Amino acid sequence: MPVEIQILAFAQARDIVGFSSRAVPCAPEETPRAIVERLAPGALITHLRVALDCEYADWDAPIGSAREMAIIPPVSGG
Amino acid sequence: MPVEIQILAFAQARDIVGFSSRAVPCAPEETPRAIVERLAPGALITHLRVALDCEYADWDAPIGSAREMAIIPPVSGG
Amino acid sequence: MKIEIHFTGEHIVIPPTAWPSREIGACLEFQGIVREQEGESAVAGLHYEAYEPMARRLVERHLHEVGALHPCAVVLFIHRLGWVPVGEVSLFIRVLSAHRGEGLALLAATVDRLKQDVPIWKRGL
Amino acid sequence: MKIEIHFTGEHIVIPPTAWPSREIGACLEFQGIVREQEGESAVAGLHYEAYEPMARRLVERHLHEVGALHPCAVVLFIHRLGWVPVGEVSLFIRVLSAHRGEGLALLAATVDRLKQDVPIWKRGL
Repeated sequence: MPVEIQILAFAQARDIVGFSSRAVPCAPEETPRAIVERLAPGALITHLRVALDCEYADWDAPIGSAREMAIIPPVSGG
Repeated sequence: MPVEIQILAFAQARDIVGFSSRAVPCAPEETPRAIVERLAPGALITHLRVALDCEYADWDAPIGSAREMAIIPPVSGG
Repeated sequence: MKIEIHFTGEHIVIPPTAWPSREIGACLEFQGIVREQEGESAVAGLHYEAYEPMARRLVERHLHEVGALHPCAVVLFIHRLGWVPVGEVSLFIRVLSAHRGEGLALLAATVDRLKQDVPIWKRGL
Repeated sequence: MKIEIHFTGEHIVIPPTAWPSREIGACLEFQGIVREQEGESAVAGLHYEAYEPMARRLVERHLHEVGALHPCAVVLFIHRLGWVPVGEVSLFIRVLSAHRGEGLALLAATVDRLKQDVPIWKRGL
């Protein structure tokens, strides 16, 4: 049963996937990698991390009940 | 040829030698240990350091041309 | 440990110091300032962007973890976002503790971890 | 490295910050505060005494030595002397540097060495 989840892309990740925010119906068993591939075919995510509901997650584990997925390039705060 | 040198004692060292400042004629070949023993016979200097002209010195080396000798208990600044 | 975390789009205004108890012996403050030379090139400033709810959560978790090793009384963390010109402060951290050792250790570890995984990004402009 | 060292019998007044160049990336400040619990007993304050010319000379030497390992741009060192009540600042150190690592290292090493051999003494009252 797909539910709508919010996909966010920050900093350089925006250029890689081509959007900063999208609401997308996803099935709980879909993985972040599959979702990105569906939204931005061929996008190179090698240097990016993914977070589900504000926690770092695995690109290849199902998103389960997460409602927000963030695509996170290397950080550089401070 | 003795010259007058200034002897300073700080913090607990004052209680040990019984003065805070004295001008005392000393010979260049005298050692700090001998000078203190002369001014305060029996004073227990085990935990004290000595400085000559603002540099830490040896209790048993001659004072040479120093003009100021300071008796320095364990420090506790900050 | 009392923790305060702020993200702000405005100039960082450093709050006046006050000690919460008579057992505070050390106040450590860090200001990170935008430099002209950023890597290879000269910049006029940096633009900061954050994934704020996650950044807040991670900074708070780091502070609790590091604070368990180096107990401190109070931590104030302020990160500026948006455009920050050269010479202005992008990050302010204040740590109050009984002894300087804990405060220094917490401060150092906090900035290190900030640079590892807290979702904040800068780009030179 | 620009070094300023002050000993004062008055309240420490922390000078406003200013960066000497556009390459300053970190400002670290340490305030040492008199605590009520000093070792075994509660005190109303501490009395500080220094052998000032020697203390100044050693602090300056330490800063040069430590600064050779951890290059910084500016160090301001202020130590209060005489009576300092609980809750007031006895020691203030500010370090400006390009990067936080050097500033943190210089600050930590400076306070450590202060406690080793700089002729300043406190007693609780």
